[in-house]
Amino acid sequence: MIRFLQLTRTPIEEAALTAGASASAEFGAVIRFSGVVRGREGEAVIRGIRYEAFEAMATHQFQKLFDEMSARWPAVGSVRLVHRLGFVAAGDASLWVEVSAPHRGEAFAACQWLIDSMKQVVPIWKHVEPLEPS
Amino acid sequence: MIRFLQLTRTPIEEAALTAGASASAEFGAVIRFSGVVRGREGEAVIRGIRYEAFEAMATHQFQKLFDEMSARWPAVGSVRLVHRLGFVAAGDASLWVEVSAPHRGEAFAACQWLIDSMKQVVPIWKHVEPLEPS
Amino acid sequence: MNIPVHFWSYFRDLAGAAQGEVQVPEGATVETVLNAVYAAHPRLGALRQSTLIAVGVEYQGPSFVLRPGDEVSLFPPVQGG
Amino acid sequence: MNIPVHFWSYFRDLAGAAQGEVQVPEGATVETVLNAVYAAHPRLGALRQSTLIAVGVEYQGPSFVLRPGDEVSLFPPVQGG
Repeated sequence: MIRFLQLTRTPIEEAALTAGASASAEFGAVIRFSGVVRGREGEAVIRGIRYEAFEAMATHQFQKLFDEMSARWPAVGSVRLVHRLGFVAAGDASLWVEVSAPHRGEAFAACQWLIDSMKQVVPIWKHVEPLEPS
Repeated sequence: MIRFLQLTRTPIEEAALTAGASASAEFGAVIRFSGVVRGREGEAVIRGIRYEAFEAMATHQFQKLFDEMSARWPAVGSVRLVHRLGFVAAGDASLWVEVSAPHRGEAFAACQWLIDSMKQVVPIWKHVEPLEPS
Repeated sequence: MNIPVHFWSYFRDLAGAAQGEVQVPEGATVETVLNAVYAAHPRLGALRQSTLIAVGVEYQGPSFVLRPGDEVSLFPPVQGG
Repeated sequence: MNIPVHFWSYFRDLAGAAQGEVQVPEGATVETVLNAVYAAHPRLGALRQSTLIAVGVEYQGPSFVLRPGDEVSLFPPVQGG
């Protein structure tokens, strides 16, 4: 399984990532997920979210999730994941995930499992930045 | 709900479509699905697939599916769908679907429902093109 | 009234044409058209159980009552994506 | 042995520092470290039930036996994505 992981402080270039995908006639289904910072947190309008990570552990835990995903869905051909760190403005993507597999059922299942699982175990935290500097 | 539908005889430009997405701080989840023609059909290696459509009905049925999707998941903010017609080489995308919604659960569910449903009702047919011209 | 009948995908090959026409009385149903088509093309009749039927751009069943100007489409299960 | 303890997210504010150090005997467990940390920072102790614990880059429980060179991290539930 091809893996690509990036924790980055610069904007996620989704179009460039999409253009850089290695097309394959083996994998009939490619899912791409963009997680975008919303402009509200509960009732409050926000400027964005600052993401903090314990980077060494986050990298290690992502790789363990990739291992487990490959074991659960051996047919999955590739996974690419980019997560922003630092401040991300509302409307910008904080997470981008791509999973390719021979069939769409396993691509959807593996992608959803990966996102659900990372939210349980990868040490990244959100800090809401209110609209007015406090 | 924003809708975009295209039945096209030219390659699906996924990167350009991605770049053309209208970013929104309302919709925290964007799913993009690419269906790629695989290089095998059963045991046989193939050159690609020719897609035939009853275009007027296909367009109408897609719009009815968008109506139903909007009714089932009122929070979905946009759907864009591009389907290739004519010959599509193995390794190229024949279908591209994008669904955006406030949260990822509904984005994933609506996108999967749309793909499953179109395969039941939209009048498009595949004709396998074998590797050697027959 | 004359009802055009369109054949899609491999139904076109089985019918030997993309389009035919069936003459039916006013108030006839889709079933009347089907019976005429299957009498002319028995190989299509053999696929009756898996045939999808549309009038215009909507799916309809055999009991649908046709009006002048309606067009019927017959095709095998769809396979988009 | 001296065990560095790292505090992440708002645990850093509650501890008043990103890092501390706890002296424990050889063969001590994570629990020994936790007890020392909670004695010094009662507000962290109040969050004990929802605290995640790592030794190095792996999650561990209170009974994990520490070795010289190990570093402990304490943090609230994660929220990536």
